[in-house]
Amino acid sequence: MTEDVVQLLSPDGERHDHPDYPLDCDHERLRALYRDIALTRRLDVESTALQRTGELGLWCPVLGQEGAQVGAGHAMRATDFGFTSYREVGIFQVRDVDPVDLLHLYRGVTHASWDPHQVGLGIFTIVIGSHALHAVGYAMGIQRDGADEAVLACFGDGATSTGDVHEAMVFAAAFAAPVVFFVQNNQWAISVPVARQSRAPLATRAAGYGIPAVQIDGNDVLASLAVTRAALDRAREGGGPTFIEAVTYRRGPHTTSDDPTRYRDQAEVEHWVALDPLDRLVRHMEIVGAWDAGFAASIDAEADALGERLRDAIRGMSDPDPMTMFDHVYAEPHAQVEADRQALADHLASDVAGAVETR
Amino acid sequence: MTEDVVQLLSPDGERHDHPDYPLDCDHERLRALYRDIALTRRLDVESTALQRTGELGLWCPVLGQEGAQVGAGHAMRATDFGFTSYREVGIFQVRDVDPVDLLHLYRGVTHASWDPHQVGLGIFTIVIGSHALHAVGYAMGIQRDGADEAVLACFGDGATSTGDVHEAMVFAAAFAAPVVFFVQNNQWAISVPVARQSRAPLATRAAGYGIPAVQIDGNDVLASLAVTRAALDRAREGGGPTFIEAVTYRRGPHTTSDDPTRYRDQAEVEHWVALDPLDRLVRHMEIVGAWDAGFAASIDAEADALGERLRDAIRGMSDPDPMTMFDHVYAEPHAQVEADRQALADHLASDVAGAVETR
Amino acid sequence: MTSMTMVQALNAGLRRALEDDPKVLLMGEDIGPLGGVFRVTDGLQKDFGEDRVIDTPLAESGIVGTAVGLAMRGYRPVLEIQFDGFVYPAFDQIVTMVAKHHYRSGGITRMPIVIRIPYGGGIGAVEHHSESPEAYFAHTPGLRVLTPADAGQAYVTIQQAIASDDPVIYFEPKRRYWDRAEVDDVAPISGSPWSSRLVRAGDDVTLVAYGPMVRTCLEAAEAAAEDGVSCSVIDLRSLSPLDLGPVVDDVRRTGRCVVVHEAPVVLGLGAEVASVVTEQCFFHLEAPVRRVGGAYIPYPPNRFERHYLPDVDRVLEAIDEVTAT
Amino acid sequence: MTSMTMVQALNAGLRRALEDDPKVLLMGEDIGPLGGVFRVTDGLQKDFGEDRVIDTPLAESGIVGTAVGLAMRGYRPVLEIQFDGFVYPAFDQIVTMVAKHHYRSGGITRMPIVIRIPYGGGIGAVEHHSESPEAYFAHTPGLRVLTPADAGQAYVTIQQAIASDDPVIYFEPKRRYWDRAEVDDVAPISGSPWSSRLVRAGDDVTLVAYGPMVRTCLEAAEAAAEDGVSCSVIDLRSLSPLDLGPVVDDVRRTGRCVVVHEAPVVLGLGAEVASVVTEQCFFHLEAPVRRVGGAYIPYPPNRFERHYLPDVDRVLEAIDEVTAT
Ligand SMILES: Cc1ncc(C[n+]2csc(CCOP(=O)(O)OP(=O)(O)O)c2C)c(N)n1
Ligand SMILES: Cc1ncc(C[n+]2csc(CCOP(=O)(O)OP(=O)(O)O)c2C)c(N)n1
Ligand SMILES: [Mg+2]
Ligand SMILES: [Mg+2]
Repeated sequence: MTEDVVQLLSPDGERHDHPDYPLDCDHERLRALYRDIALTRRLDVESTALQRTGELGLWCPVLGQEGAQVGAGHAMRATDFGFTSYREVGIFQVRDVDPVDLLHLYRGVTHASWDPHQVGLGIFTIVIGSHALHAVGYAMGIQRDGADEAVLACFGDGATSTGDVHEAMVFAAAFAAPVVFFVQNNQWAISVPVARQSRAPLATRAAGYGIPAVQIDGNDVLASLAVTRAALDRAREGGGPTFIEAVTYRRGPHTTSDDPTRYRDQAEVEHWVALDPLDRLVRHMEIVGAWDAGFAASIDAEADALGERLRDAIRGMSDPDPMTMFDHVYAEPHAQVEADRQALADHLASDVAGAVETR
Repeated sequence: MTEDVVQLLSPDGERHDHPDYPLDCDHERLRALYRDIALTRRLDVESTALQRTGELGLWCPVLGQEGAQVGAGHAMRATDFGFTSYREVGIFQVRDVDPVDLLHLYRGVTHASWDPHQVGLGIFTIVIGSHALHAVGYAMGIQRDGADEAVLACFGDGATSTGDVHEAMVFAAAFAAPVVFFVQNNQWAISVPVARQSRAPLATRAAGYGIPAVQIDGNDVLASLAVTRAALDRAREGGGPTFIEAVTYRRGPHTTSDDPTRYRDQAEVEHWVALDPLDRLVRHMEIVGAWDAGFAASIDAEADALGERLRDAIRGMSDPDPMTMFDHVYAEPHAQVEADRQALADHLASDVAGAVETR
Repeated sequence: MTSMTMVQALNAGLRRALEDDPKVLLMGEDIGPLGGVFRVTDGLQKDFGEDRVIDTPLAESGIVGTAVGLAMRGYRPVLEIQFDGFVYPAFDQIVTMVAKHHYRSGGITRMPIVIRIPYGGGIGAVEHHSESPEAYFAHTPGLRVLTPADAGQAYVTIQQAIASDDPVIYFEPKRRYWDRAEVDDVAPISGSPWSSRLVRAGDDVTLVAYGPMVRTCLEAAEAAAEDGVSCSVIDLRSLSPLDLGPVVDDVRRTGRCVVVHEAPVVLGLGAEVASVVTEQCFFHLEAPVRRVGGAYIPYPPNRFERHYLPDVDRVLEAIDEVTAT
Repeated sequence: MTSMTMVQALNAGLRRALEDDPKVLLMGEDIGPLGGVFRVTDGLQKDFGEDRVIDTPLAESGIVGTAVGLAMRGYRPVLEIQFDGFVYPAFDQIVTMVAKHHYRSGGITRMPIVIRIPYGGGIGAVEHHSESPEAYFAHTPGLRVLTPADAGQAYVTIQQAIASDDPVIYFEPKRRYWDRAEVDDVAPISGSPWSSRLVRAGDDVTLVAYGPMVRTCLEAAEAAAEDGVSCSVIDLRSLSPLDLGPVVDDVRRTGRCVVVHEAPVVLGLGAEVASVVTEQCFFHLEAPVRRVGGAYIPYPPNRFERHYLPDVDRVLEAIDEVTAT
């Protein structure tokens, strides 16, 4: 029903060609992919550390999925737009979202800190599946604008069970919307294995809507790049939606609050360590001569600088002005919000509130 | 992806065999099928007439879909359970739901009038798609009881777009629940053609969940009987869910409030008149010698009696006791309901309420 | 001035909005060739095309969710939910996404979405077709909630709702759909819809209502006048924000207040009105604010509805009670 | 008596319900091997099997909708919604199906479903993890709504909720999950949960709260006592039905009332409490009922929550206000 799993780069770094997904990848592009995966990985490590020391409330690790994400990110044109969940750190990296902005969110300072129009990514959504519909609606807008753009909608294996993802596929098919559904099947939705969400491969869902589907090796950054690019091209050309299932694995906990030892074997994790997306890219770069010690060191240095910048920006960061929590509830003035804003101002000015610290 | 459309009875009444769906249908069964279709059709006509004269608020005609419904109804064992929408009048007929009960509902006297446990049918659901989940849950109960029973879940082409139908298929597949999804694709959801719900045949939806699917000629009562029976058998034997798409047509308006001339051509309706499920059954019965004038006359008489009974029961029927509207909000006493009940009693006893008639 | 039913007024208002702003889109089930089950969108797809008047698949969450994306892209979607009882499948998209998106985005992304919902009972409909879910939405920060009481209000406020950069849940009182009024469809739209309106001035009791119950209260005020009791009637019009200033001013004069709606009394809008009026008129009130509304039961089969819905007699009874002290 | 956290008390209560009635089932996301994200179901799948403690697909409407079918088949499903902000996708199934089914069926089909929802803020969570949506459900006839204030209450009322033949929305105050109390896990369960409880008796002001704010009010009462103001504290416990009799009795003595919750004040439970108390204590009230609760904004990023959530100081401020007149 679906084609076989598309793989352009085997775990040992060998390059395969695929008739439907030709890919010319020069050394510069390989280095850019390496950089994005490596920096994503460093951001992941640093953020987890900041969470452990209490500077962040939470972090959602991405270890193991960076290949799928960075490939998809590279497939997007600057004018394309993406909708993600919390997990797509690799795509935020590619689209140049300032990681400090991301951490603001996990520190509880904002709900979102980037300008979607600037980076071409919607603010991310925690309520699983709901943004798939936003992606389709945005794509319907592109259609009406007659614009040469497409949308990437990222979600997880768990999300495919939600009514919203289904309705998104129904609408996308009905209106032939220029959207690519990019599912990272990382085998787990917190503690629930993908088999509980579906007995058939997730990619087989698409045919029932009249949407073509491809299953890719989600730990192969080149397959992700080539297949996603082809799908986005097709969408821009009026070919309608495509469904991509990137078969990958979440090697870390679901979030820093999770304890995966309760529900899965370490052996399973080990299996996927051997399929690591960064390792195979490095091997490939070595084979094709795109790899050298100087380059690796420069990325390490960049990663170190990133870590330092994050720690400096986040550690001991002061809390926001309480009065700003009333900002932007509405675009136009709303009497109740104004009244409540005034009430807090009065309270903060009062004796009782002054007593907070001492009580 | 799906097998070809299963047809056991062609429009001219010829019988075909199908390797996967053998069917032995004796004269008695043929007559029973005829009777159920004919009585359903009469109920439809009588109810529409009662609506026209203001005795009912609404009626949902079923003309053209009786073959699919009566076949599926006959496929159920007495111990099987069905969940339907408002449209499945033919199944209510087979399961011996008193048509007067059905009309109570359209008269606005009750929300439901039959005992689900007695007739093996849930009270019907107007909120499109939502009962598909109830069907799956009920089937999960059957599993847990270890009972030799199965569930039939009926809904329309429009319903397939809802998140609830999707989630129902996800749960049914995940738990291999003994449920048969029976979709009547009558080509329209009020004024919206099925092409707006799906560009692919609806039956192709099932494969993506790992659920087998069959498309049947929905105007062929024998195909409906044979295929639904096979699917229910499979469910009872632990084989899990099946998805059946009955391709049929709603020849009447969506409801008595609808005006189909606004959105479809009469020519389309004529096409389907030629495929009528009752006509082809009669032709078949003539061919096999199961038809005789006396039988036809006896059913006509039964239909006439039904019409008379309906008119007698509904015309000028008095309104229910207002105080009973507080009954059954909860199974156990609830103080607020009791207070409100008392308030209405007081109001009805008061002078002001007495003035209602005169004002 | 043109005599119009509320359905015609809404149709004219939508037409003008479509003409005035190419970013305005209509979406919903059966709003195209059929013109909606109440014909509010009659003729609009023919005149504005299928790209702007969109018959959607049967999926309410899908309708609202795709509208969120369209709004992000700069469109102003106006959605039709076919009946009150079918809005709940879209509840998550409405309260989690539509209501919060501008706030979550730090003010960057606006959500100028209007969700039209025919609501309320009194038309002898089958179940799920007569509900009054407005309190759910008025309790949800981030949404605005409007409901017109007559054709004239409908013509103006539907356009104002569409022009608002905030999301608006627009409740249409379906039992008043066929009431006629003179509508000024020539003058430019002016004034703010986010305020309540004094629709009748009186001295003894302040009646507060919105949507379908405004007419009921006007009729009750008429009847009460015959008995020598003079009532003000205030149409809230906007349920979020609630503009209770005029109510408070009036009650400070009359000392008595009755608030009327179809939704269940428990946690209905009347509870908020009563609470605020009591807070702000505590020393002026001669009697506690009296709430008239639905019982704590699901909407009953329609043969019960005349006993379920507030009517002139129940309002009069409440007037009697508050004037008894 | 055993010292337990609220999480442990709920776990023990669920365990006992599973033992007592083979028809009791648990369903939810991650409630199996993981034991739920808060570990409320820890160990239960191991002991009662996958058929009775069911890890579901990721679909809230599916969880509630299949529970409706299981209830029709005679089961008593106890559902876990992982966090407050994720209940909305199931809203239609809850308000349209679960709430109304017994009524719609004419009393034939019972819906003994419990929907457990960890709710409220104060734990520094990311968005959608700190909401207080109880008013939506308390406004919905057909549902019962319970919320325990401490471990002892949790142990008893979760079992009573499961034993009820009506659907119960069971709100668990997640910020109190780790508070310990002595729990009597031996005595048979007795008493009715559908009533409010006087948890502290006082003379000057009646404080009304539920769930997480009961402890806050007790602390405020303690502090007020130091200032010479004596407060009663009443835990509503049941939000549907609301049992305001004890509140009315108390306010008739104290003449002053403050009602506290985390949810937005507008159309929150406080509006209903204030309305009823005013109706029934009109001539006893010395000051209008004061409502303390959330502002009319979405739940803010958690670095704001200490300014958003009612705390001892805001309750004291309200006590000052009602005693000023
Ligand atoms: C509607 C909803 N229900 C439940 C949750 C709680 N939750 C957060 S993440 C998650 C699992 C998501 O799994 P998947 O879609 O596979 O994405 P992944 O985390 O694996 O990237 C769950 C159940 C949620 N965020 N939203
Ligand atoms: C959730 C929901 N949305 C909208 C409606 C209004 N409505 C009633 S029937 C119908 C069309 C249903 O089409 P289909 O599922 O094909 O069933 P059919 O009427 O053709 O048998 C619609 C939109 C509804 N009842 N429920
Ligand atoms: Mg996953
Ligand atoms: Mg149909």
